[in-house]
Amino acid sequence: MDTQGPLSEQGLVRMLTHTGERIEDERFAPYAADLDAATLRAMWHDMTVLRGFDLEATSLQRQGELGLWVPSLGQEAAQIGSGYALRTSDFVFPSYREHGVALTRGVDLPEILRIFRGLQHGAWDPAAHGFHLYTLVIGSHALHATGYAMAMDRDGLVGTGAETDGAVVCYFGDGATSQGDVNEALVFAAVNDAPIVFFVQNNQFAISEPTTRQSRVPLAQRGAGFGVPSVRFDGNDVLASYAVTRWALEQARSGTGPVLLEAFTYRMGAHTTSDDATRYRTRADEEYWAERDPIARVEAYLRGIGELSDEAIEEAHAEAKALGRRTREAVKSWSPPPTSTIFDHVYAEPHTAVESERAWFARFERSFTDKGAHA
Amino acid sequence: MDTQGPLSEQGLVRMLTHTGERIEDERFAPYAADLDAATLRAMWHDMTVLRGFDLEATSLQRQGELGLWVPSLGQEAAQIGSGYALRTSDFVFPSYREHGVALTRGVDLPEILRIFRGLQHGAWDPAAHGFHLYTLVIGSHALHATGYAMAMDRDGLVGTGAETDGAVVCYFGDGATSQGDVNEALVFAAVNDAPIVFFVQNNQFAISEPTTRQSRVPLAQRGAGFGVPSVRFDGNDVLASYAVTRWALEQARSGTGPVLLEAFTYRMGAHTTSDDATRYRTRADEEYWAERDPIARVEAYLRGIGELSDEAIEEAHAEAKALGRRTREAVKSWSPPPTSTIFDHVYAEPHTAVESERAWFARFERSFTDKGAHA
Amino acid sequence: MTAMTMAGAINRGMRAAMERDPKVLLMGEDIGQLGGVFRVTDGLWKDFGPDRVMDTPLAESGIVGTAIGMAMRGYRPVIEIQFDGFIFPAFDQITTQLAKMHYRSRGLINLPVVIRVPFAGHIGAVEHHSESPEALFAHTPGLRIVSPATPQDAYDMIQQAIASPDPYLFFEPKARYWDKAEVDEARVATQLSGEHGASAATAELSRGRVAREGKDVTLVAYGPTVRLAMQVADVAASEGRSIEVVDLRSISPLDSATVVRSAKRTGRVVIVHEAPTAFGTGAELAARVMEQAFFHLHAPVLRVGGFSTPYPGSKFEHDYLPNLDRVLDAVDRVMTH
Amino acid sequence: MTAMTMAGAINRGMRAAMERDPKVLLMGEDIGQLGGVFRVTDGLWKDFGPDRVMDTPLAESGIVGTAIGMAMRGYRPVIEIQFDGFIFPAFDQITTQLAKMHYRSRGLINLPVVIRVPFAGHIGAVEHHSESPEALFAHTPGLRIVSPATPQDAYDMIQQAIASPDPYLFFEPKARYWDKAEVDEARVATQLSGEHGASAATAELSRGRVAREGKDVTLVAYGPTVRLAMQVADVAASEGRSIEVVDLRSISPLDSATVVRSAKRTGRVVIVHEAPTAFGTGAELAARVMEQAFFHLHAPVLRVGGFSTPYPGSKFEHDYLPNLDRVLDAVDRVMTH
Ligand SMILES: Cc1ncc(C[n+]2csc(CCOP(=O)(O)OP(=O)(O)O)c2C)c(N)n1
Ligand SMILES: Cc1ncc(C[n+]2csc(CCOP(=O)(O)OP(=O)(O)O)c2C)c(N)n1
Ligand SMILES: [Mg+2]
Ligand SMILES: [Mg+2]
Repeated sequence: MDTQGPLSEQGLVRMLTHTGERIEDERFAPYAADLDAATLRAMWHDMTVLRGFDLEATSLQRQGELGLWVPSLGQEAAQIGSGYALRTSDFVFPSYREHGVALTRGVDLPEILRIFRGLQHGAWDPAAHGFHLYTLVIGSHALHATGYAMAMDRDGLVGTGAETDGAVVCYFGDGATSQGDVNEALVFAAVNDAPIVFFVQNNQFAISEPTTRQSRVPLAQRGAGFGVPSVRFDGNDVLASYAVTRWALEQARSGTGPVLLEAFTYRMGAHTTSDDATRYRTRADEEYWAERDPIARVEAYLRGIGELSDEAIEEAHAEAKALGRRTREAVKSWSPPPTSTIFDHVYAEPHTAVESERAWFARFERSFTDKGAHA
Repeated sequence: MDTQGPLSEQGLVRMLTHTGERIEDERFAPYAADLDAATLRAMWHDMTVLRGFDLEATSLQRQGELGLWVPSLGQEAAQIGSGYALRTSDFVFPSYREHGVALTRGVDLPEILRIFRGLQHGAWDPAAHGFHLYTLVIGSHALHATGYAMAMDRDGLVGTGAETDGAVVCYFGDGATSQGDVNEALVFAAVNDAPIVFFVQNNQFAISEPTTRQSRVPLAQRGAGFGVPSVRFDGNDVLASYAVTRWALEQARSGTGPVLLEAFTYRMGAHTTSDDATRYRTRADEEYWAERDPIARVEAYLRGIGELSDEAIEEAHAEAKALGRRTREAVKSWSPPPTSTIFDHVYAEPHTAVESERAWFARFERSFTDKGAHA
Repeated sequence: MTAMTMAGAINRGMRAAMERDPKVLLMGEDIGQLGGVFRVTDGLWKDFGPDRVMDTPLAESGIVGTAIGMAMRGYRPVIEIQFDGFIFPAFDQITTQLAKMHYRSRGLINLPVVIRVPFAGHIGAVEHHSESPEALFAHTPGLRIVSPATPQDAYDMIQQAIASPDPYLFFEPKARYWDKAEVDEARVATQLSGEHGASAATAELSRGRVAREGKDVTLVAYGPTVRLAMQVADVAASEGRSIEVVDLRSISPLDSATVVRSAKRTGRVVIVHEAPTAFGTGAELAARVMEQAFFHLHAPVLRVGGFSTPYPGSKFEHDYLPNLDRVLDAVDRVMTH
Repeated sequence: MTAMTMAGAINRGMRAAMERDPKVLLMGEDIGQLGGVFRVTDGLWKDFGPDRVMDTPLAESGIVGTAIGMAMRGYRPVIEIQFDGFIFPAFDQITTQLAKMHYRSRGLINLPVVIRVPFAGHIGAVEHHSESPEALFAHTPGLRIVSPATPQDAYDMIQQAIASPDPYLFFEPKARYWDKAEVDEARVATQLSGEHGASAATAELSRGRVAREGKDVTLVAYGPTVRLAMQVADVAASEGRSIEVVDLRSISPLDSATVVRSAKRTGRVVIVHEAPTAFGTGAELAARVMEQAFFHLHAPVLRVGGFSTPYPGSKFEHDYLPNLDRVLDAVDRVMTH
């Protein structure tokens, strides 16, 4: 077991043990104080529904309905907890695995699958949800997020104390911390006091590579190098995720500049449906982490304090099932629009290369309907 | 005055005050213990000669003999001090301002000017001097240096305790710390325990931008974010530069991995001969730093302890003058080789595009000698 | 009409854009107090302050990446890349992000970012300061690429690029920065204040111009080589040859229509650019002219560009780059058919 | 002769190179225990250990940059870029460093670095996983660029590229990874063990091949489109048309001589690649064929490539990329003259 490296539990803020006992954290307790049982139950509920959706998407991929799926399995607490800490005035830059955060931002989960069915690259209106599109080039969105935060500051949406104050949360993985762009984002955010929370989901793997291939020290330490305050927390503890993120957002919204958070969690599934995790990790490890399942943990806590009834559980599972059904129906109902739409939105204004190819393609297609296909 | 930012004097290791009094530094004193008066005088001598060369190059540029010059004015202590700490088994990756380090690596200074006369891009044999070519794309050589260090480790040249043990020193500026490549170099070096010393010459400016545009905290702090031990020292103190670099090299050669050093210094001249520093900094600032001149400081110290005679001073200046003369003569004597040489060394093996253009150009040139120029 | 250098014209054009639209801001290295290493932003920091003329950290990917984020909130960042050879660290942000965000968002996000790049050679500089990388960007759909050759075009085009909703690479021929000419400031101001100003501007930016009429050979150039092409036309005229010069102005879209029209009349085309000939703008143009004017051509389209070597030491740049002799030689060759 | 898939051939080729020369080492993301996302390095980590099959941090610039440093000490790094669309963060290191170091050092430093790039489309992937960026590198002198189309070539060419003293971009048509064929392992081994093995290898790597002889039209392809070209030739043959297929193999240098030779016989040329047509490899080749075979051509050289849009959702890739119908259409068009 790693005792001081990036896979150690060094300095983790934790509010809930893995068996569901509450523990006190003096520094962050105030930020969880408003979490009543109803809210916690709502979080648990969203985590449960999210997982159901995730499994459905995986099975759709297996059946050939999707080209790929990127499960968020095991990271539900990191995502839902932090998502609950956001408000409308905040803006999120996800990587590509933050389906849980998408849920908290009001994105209808099945819509995400348009991307993975190969229909389009973006699948929701970022402005409508305060939730940017997924970015697949690792780390590059960290700079967009920083620029967006700089612009919020410029727009007077920081440090006024009003409800309009906002901040950006930028999610990325442990692997992403090695990219130049992420480090440049820390530079730009720091010198501009940008209102941004860099949220590292350290799920211990970048595909097959353990976090020890990216760093010799815990990733939260990265912030210090740039003068950015940082906190490491148990990413499988939805309370800690909520409280620490709330704290970080308050910092950022107040105008003191960026904060870096590391949610130490575990990718319970494979990297994607194309991946085979058995090639690089042990059953024992998976079992160890299965016992630290983020949903089971808060479920145990809620049950322990008598705030989660069998009916509520049944209801949530039924809802997950219904969502699964709706997802499956939706996915199968999507048929691709005409090919000619590939020429749309390359530019906002007409561009002769695109327009002439569009015209050529229309003639080409007509030539088939006119006189039958060539081959 | 900056009290905790990147322009503060926070945590600077210093062994010589700016008026030339010796001060003790418990941690690094042992690494300066071998510095007898003769060696210190040799350092002072090299710094003096270097400055003379620098001024000559500037004047050659003013007279149109060079396209550009990049002075090292004010950074002599950082460069000569660290250069003296190197041994043959080490290897240096400079940026483009390390003429002082070049001197300690046996590069004949006038040769550098071949680059600035527009004759060629590289002007010495890196292997022969343990001193790589200058790199003009900011920060990109930090990765080469890291790879080179990884290869030294692989070649058994680290951690054996023998004289063959070596390390890499990679020099770059304060501005370079913002580049993705420099941060990626820290990542790669750290996870591979590469024997490398990252040597930041913080001369307070990246052209016109003060270091506060690159960081909110002292640059030495950057190392911590990557788990790389770091030290900040007075870069105008040649003793500190020597001692701290020696320490760092011993760390790196021993196999414990990278070290980051920040030499806090001041660029006494303009960025290059194309630059006009009066546009962005005050006379007062320049005067403040003129009083902290790295050469004057060690000169005062040596004189104070009776180890620098008037004759030695005269001799050094005469030598600088002679070097100046030799430089001027050399530069003026260089005439460009035939244009056809531009086709050499594009590839190590023949490439048809290059060879056919080479042949075309030869025919084209012949057509003029054959029948007189066109226009 | 006011006399301006090209650098001055770009400076005034940016000033006009900043006055017209408070969302326009400048980003780059040393563009503030220093006014940029070429002084193209001279005086703007003083008049608009550090929030609109931002000295950024030394990281090109960071500059383009944060500009994208600011553009997402309605800003119109105008970036200065200090020298052509330093755009490559930003290549990923330009290629995979700036170029594709509008497409990725199915039109929901516009990124009106202008990247100014002082480019090309002839200033006696050290390595990496004389590159011509325009073709590398032209191969990436989603970007628009233009290059002015005169102070008037520089003044108009920078404002049109800023006004357009699409991302632009704006290649400034740095060796021409100090060329002076009279500039009419009114026309572009009128265009941009019109109802469909941005559309009109974008459309106009997409078109090349016939810089000189002629009937024997069509000589195509852009940016730094337009002046050379005009000189060639002069020399050729004195030898009794009539050369039509087309200043492309736009590389993406590439206004091949104007060239094809000319080629159909002259039957002979020579293309001149500083970038290495191989895989350059000339290749695309030659291929298109052939596709569209094949049966009008008397000779193959010829290209004169930099050689297939890295940019050599500046002592060699006159021979490395297209020069009067080499272009005249190509004109001779197309005329032999 | 041994039956191999293309992925298997590259794997075995690398194994042979590693056995031949202890300085050969592999670098990349997930190439160790996992064997790479396409399993092209499968088994090598187990047999050669983590020092020769290095799982690197997730940073492409870092990978190429550190490989350059290792090559300076005599190593021969073979890099795997996980997918074509992720090479762009390394663009600066490739363009300004890897390509230019030999020149900058006036021949003192060789950088025998091979960058393997699984490229092109037809695997139903999400964004950035189906790009064809080869032309972007071909415009930069100092790099060599090749792409195999068959298991035999994959097996030979990877070893030749590793043996060559120059830096290579090695574009692997990922949709063809699972195509199987018999491979002769002896020939390249003999070549490389010869006295001037590396020179012979480099020279051979620079040449294209006529994959099928014909007399009406020259159809040029490389990497992923070679199979398509062969299919087109089959269909055309059934319609009475004789198509010669040239597999370029090398993009830099571009073996235009082979194409020109063929073009002089057929008088008609069509070029097919997956990259967007505009500013692609086809442009350069078309321009050269015109320059060198103008008076032999019956019709303009035509190009069939990806459209001038970002790579669309994978549901559209069949229509976006050159396909049988589009190539046959181009063949029809050149035949009308
Ligand atoms: C620039 C770039 N390089 C490589 C990839 C391929 N890739 C996709 S995900 C991934 C691992 C990412 O790991 P991490 O950042 O930890 O995020 P996680 O997937 O674990 O959430 C890699 C290498 C990519 N998408 N972008
Ligand atoms: C990638 C890149 N961007 C921009 C430049 C232009 N440039 C040359 S030196 C310099 C400032 C460098 O500052 P610093 O790193 O502090 O080094 P110093 O010159 O002060 O020694 C800049 C911006 C460059 N050479 N490379
Ligand atoms: Mg991860
Ligand atoms: Mg500096």
